Amino acid sequence: MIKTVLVANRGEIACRILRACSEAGLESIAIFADNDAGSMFTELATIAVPLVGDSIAETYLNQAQILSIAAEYGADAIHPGFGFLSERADFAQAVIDAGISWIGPSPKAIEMMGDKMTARMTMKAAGVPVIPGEEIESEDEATMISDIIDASERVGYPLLLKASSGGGGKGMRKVEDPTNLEEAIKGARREAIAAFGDGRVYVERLLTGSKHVEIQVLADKHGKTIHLGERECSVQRRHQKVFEESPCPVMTEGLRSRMGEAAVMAAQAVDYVGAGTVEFLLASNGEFFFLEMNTRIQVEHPVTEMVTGVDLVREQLRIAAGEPMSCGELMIRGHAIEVRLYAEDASNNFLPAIGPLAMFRAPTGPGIRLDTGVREGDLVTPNYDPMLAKLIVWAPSRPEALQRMRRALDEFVVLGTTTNIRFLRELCDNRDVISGRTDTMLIDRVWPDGWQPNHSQSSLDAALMVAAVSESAGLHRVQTQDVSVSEGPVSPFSTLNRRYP
Amino acid sequence: MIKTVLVANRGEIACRILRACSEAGLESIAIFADNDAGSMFTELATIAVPLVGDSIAETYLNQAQILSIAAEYGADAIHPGFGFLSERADFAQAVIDAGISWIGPSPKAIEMMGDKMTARMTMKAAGVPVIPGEEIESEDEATMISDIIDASERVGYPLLLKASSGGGGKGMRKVEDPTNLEEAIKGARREAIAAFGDGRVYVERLLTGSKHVEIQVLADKHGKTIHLGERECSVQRRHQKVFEESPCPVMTEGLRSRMGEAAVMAAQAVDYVGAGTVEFLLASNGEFFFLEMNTRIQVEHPVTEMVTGVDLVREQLRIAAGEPMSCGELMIRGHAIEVRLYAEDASNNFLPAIGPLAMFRAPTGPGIRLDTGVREGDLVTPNYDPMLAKLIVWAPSRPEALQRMRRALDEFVVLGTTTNIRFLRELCDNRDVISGRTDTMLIDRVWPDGWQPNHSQSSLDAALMVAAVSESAGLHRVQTQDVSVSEGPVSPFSTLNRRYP
Amino acid sequence: MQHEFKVDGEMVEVTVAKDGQEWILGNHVAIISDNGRIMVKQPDGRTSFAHSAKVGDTWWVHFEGHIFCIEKTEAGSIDNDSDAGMTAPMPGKILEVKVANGDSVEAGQLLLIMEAMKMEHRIVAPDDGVISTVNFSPGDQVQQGDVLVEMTE
Amino acid sequence: MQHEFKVDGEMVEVTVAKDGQEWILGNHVAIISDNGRIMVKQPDGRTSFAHSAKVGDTWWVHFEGHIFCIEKTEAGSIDNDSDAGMTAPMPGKILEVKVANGDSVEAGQLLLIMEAMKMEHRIVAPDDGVISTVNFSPGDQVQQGDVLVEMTE
Repeated sequence: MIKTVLVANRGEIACRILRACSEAGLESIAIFADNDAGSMFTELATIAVPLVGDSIAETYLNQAQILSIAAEYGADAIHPGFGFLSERADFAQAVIDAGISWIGPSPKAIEMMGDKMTARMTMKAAGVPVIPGEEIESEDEATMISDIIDASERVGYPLLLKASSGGGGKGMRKVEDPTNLEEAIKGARREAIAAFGDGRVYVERLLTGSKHVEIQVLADKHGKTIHLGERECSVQRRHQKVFEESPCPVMTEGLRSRMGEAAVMAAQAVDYVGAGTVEFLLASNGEFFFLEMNTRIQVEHPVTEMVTGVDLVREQLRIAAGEPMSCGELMIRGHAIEVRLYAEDASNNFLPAIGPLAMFRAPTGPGIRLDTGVREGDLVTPNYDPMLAKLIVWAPSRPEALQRMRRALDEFVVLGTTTNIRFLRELCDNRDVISGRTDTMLIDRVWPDGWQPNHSQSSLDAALMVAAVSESAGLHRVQTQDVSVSEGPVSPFSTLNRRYP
Repeated sequence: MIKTVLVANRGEIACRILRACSEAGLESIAIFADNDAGSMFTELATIAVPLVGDSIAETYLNQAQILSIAAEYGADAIHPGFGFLSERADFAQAVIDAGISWIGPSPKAIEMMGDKMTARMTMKAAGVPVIPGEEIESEDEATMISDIIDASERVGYPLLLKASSGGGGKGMRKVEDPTNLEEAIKGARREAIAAFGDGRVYVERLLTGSKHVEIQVLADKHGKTIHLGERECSVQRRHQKVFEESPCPVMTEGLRSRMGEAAVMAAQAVDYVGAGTVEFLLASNGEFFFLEMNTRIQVEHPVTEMVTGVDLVREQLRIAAGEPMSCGELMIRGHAIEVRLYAEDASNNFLPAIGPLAMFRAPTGPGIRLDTGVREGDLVTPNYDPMLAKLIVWAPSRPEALQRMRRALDEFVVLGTTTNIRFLRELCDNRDVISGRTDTMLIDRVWPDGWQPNHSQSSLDAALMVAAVSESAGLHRVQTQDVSVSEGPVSPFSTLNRRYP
Repeated sequence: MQHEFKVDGEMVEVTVAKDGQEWILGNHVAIISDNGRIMVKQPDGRTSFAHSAKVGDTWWVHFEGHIFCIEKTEAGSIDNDSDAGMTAPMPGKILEVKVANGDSVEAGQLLLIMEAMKMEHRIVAPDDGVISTVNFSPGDQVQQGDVLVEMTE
Repeated sequence: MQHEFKVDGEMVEVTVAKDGQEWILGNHVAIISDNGRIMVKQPDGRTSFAHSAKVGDTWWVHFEGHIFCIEKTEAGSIDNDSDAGMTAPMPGKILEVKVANGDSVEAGQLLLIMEAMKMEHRIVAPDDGVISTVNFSPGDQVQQGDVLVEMTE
């Protein structure tokens, strides 16, 4: 039995989980760093407890502090969300040792899948196809460089350097030819150390023209392990997914069942429990290769929820409480697309942007879901990941879903902070996106010299007119309440007296 | 082929249709009365054309004016939404005569179903069971009163008086015993004349303890007529639906196919084309009786969309354009509930309320859909129907849908105008609603002396503190932009000059 | 700071204290967030977020799914609202008047019928009493807040 | 009313006229709705709704799915912005500096690498030129807008 869930995360995924807790009738605890006081997710929990400390290491990554809050406030389960401590086997173990339910797989499963090199080897042993490449065991910089240079000859170009502890594109480098290899190794290693405290980097062949297709799996403690179909997440910039959909446009029933079987095998190989994702590269000839397994809920889980009708977070809560999963037979219906709204300048190499959300008006209407942790008036700071929201649409068919996404993006108004909304909107008009011929190189291929917005002179003129009218009429938007004491002195005493007339 | 759709409606349903047009790649024309300038729906159309006139009769019901706008702006189809002209056979005919596609069934079908007495007779002839009752042909008040008094002896009490041209509870009266009959007849007749210009009233037995269950049908011009399962809309106040769900909690496969068959038969009896709804009363013994057919899209259509995955408005557009419907086999998944948010005082006999939407913050998150035509800052006026929004939730099961609805209603903040949100929230905690033992008398049965909010003294105290803090801090919310010219004189000339530095 | 409010027919005097960013009342603490949100810390450690907006003299407060309309009144003023005066809930037209001056009526008795938003609304007596004034006749247009009928007890 | 704006590196002088509630520019008409919305009537009869918000000196405008950042400048001022000064796009830390004073660089050449939001970002030369000043060293913290490197052409 679980009664109180501590959510060891922030932002939109914390909101997602806290709402699921509230719907499941569970009490919830949010934890928040100083710079998150007032963030939306803190308002959705039964109680919100401040974290002491300035850096992420001192707050959201601070295992001891989080465990002591869990003990003090009586949490009997911890949901890690994604990122932060979600794939830290030592934290999962510490949670379990403290007598608290860990909403996720066993520490052993996290460990085996979390180290990308170990995962490759485990999968090879289990008979799941892996990408041609080589594990590199050395940790010392000089040895690593020479080992990788050796391996690169065997693997061939173009190749990918990947941090063994990596994720989210951090510590990853694409290398086209040997001249840039050494600089790339150094950069990947440095980024990996900064992000994960582990500089190990390995080499994989870069399979150009292939699709990123991943299978959602769910396993309960009653021996049931199922897959919930696939998501295609080929469209990526800087190895960050930006456009995700389900089903994959080229999927067939036969391929889905082969990939689903491989994913279930992968999960069973590590006695997996809970929700997880097995990522594959799908080559244009229909061959697929294991990439990695994410042992947590994923950013793009909503597209699976929209097409399968399964509430993945709710199932996570059920499974952690020892109940059997509630899913019946797999029933995939219609088409779902998610785009990730980042505070970033798509016209300038996707550099993260900051600023106030002076206006934040999300589109509404049937078939539209917005998962976000921000609202109008919030400030986008450089402290955390620049993802502001996930916009998800569902429609009976893929063309209708794309049409709905275009309409939704056109209606989405975010002012005060640069975002990639327009980039996403134009992506929906790309020929290959429309036909479903998406692969992991799409963005580089379509915009080799970077993307620039395609607005017409007449739109710009209209915008100039709007600026002139706004300026003339004094439409200076009030961003926050004017909080000032308006009258009289403030009493040091407080009372509430009723009198009946 | 349809290129440009004129939407002859306003508010949330106009928004719903205009968005569907935009997603279908169609141009759209909104028409709006003076007091709707600035309403949300006017912003979603390709062009918005003002209607001349003050009253509803002069604007949204003004057939000649609407047709002349359609001609002037090149509309090749008209979508009437619900209410207003949607069930006016003469308007449908005039549209068709003007060479414009009517997005709805034939004028003949509207006429046969629109007159409730004719519909009863048509259904009886087609073998569809109807409620025990009697048609009353007289129109003169005195004759009608005496005819109804005679008929009431045969029909028995309690009984319902219904306007033959009625809809939405207007011109309807429940009569418990003969003493109030005459006053009720007069009231029903007066209301019917005011609302429909037709005072004919007929009598039906009031089947207490029965459920209102309706079947959604869809028919295209290629000879395909299907049903999309049922909606239960038993929970009504003053004969207005407030809580609608699909599936009906007591539905069985067998009953659904029998009711579905009867609904398809009803549609085919009038050569129906487009989306329509056949309403039934379902008695506790499993017998069902035809109530009426709504020959238009219905307010509660979203619950069917959520469980079947069919976009009904999009199908309407397809069917009107002569295309076959795109629906495959009926696939009902999970459970959807809709509640109607009215600007009304539930604690005072559901009297309509007016005021500013000083704050209007809708709940968000997975499985939640809001269909609305208003936004923060809008004014609720007495000019139109007091429905502000429809909140729809979907979840894998009925208990989860109810939990989600509770969470959503708790998060829904509307300040400045009295609404029924709290009433709806407490409805979700009612024992009979939880168990699905809902019938059309539920509200009267549960709150025979009217509803009062159940807040605790401690919530009230907290609210008083919040008021005191708000007052002390001067949190006087700015409701609209301060629009005033801030500097310099306004030029009579306008120019735009570029210079390159 | 001291304020006087009227809520549910009751007059309440509320004095809140301030300590830094925190507003205090008994063992409740409130902190003003932006955009109309106010964080309320309850004695049991739970935090809730209230929303408030002022329209005219009335504070509308949303707290834990409940909505309260709290009227700000001048400190020390007496409650001279005549609750016995039945007012029009919204603009509309009088259809029927069922009582006349001097009639004794019982709580719940139908006084008049008005039409608004195309629906008929029944105005009933809130208490037992005697009708002292009837201000409108059938066919009259009324505005929101117009006193329709006055009663003495 | 006349305003001078800068957008996409271009200076534009805009004079709008007003007639009753309508603002006029050429054959475009704009009417101010509430809540930051502005209705724009285009010559072909289409109406669109723009949204605007001012942050600092910049008007952010949303129009038909496009977003424009339009800087309000003082009328008659000259554009003395040094586009050749590479500024920090956001707060972060300098990791590597690849150039020194006096170096000739080509457009697109890597000048330095900074870290922000746990990602590395490459700052490249916008044009060909000669480095005149390097303001930071590896390990330095920088704030948004700090000029990192200056160049002459």
